[in-house]
Amino acid sequence: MRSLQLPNKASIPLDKDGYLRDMSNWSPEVAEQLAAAIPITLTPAHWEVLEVLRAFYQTHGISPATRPFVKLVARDLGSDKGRSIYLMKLFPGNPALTASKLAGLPRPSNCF
Amino acid sequence: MSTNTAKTITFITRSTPYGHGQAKACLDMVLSAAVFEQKINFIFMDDGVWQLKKGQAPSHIDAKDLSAAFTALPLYEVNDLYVNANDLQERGLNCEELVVPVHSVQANTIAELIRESDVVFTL
Amino acid sequence: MSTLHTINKTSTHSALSSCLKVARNGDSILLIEDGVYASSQLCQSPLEGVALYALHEDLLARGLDASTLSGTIKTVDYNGFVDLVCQHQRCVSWS
Amino acid sequence: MKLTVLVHSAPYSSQAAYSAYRFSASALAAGHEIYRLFFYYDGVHNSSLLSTQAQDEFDLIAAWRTLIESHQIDAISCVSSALKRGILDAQEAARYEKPASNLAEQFTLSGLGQLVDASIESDRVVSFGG
Repeated sequence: MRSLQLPNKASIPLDKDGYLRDMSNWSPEVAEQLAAAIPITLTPAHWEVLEVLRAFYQTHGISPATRPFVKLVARDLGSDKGRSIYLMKLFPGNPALTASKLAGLPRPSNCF
Repeated sequence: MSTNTAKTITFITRSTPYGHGQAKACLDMVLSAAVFEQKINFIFMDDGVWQLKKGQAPSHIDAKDLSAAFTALPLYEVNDLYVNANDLQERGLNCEELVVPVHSVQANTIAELIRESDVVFTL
Repeated sequence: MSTLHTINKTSTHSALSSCLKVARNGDSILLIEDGVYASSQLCQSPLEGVALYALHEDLLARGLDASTLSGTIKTVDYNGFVDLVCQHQRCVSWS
Repeated sequence: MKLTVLVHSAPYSSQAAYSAYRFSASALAAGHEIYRLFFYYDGVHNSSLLSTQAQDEFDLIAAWRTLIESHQIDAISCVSSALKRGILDAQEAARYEKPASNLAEQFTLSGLGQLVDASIESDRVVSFGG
């Protein structure tokens, strides 16, 4: 089984795609370690997006797919940040997939 | 896959939120269709109107809150939710008791929506 | 722009009553599976401009005699079901 | 015509999956194309290799498999419905570290997007279930 080793020796189980198997294992430290594996160094610009995502999941129970993710960031952080190019720079690959992984959320379905 | 011409896809959901899995299955279909940028109508009929009732706390039965997802639909550009007014009334519900603003409509309007649809799913 | 409605439940379910609320002139209703049990009720209150059909195989399976159905309900076999789907712009299944 | 058939009931629990099979077979015999068969919700049970019938009962799953194979139909079982109901292909079994896989080889696991795509690409969508 894949897992994430934290500096304090704790081992967090991951699925084959690198998502947390148990969402309750998430902590900012876990996010940092997941990011380091990509590799991404989390900055305040990353964190504000991850916080928006976590709040959205908390309220609605959904990991947003790409287009709703961009719209969500635009709604909560402003239209200069709610753009694919901006989010792609922060979260390379598919931003909705990468960001939901770092935020400790389930994999969004129907994400291309 | 092609998205060059948007089709109108109508979803009619007629079952309760937690007693059966159909309500969740229908919502998942709606969210998927929305990702394809199609024109979507989401219609609640019969016992399906119970899905919209405020105050659901399904954590008591270890279920996810279906109604919480409805409030996220505008982000998916699903803005047209319809309920059959009679079905709401028969169950002693009114629009103020619903988690999201909906169009409360007569059967005639639903008939029109069906006629304007390319595809209709009922679940 | 007509619609084919299929119904697969007896008349005690809301499938039939809900379908009847939204079926309009030019539409067709096809009774399949347990829906064929509703064929006798529908004879009594045909909707204006809505054609009624029942699936032959499902009638026979349930001991319902197609020859006793009123003239308002036609029977079709599975080939007829396929033709009905093609003749209408869309299909709504009520269950 | 290009048809898509959606099946959302399990075989044997109701007649719906059987009806879907008879409809599909008739449509093909009449010269229509089945763009996609999509098995959703409880319908994914139609794709289980392990389903076993008594000798004197109609083997719906075997019938589906023959139909799909002889007409080279794109048959998809919804992956999220399937995983929940214990229908896995070898790849998903490995991903989730499960001891076996049971998806019949005539079927493919994929997402709901395939149903939406089929809705866009087909002339008609016919649903069976409940």
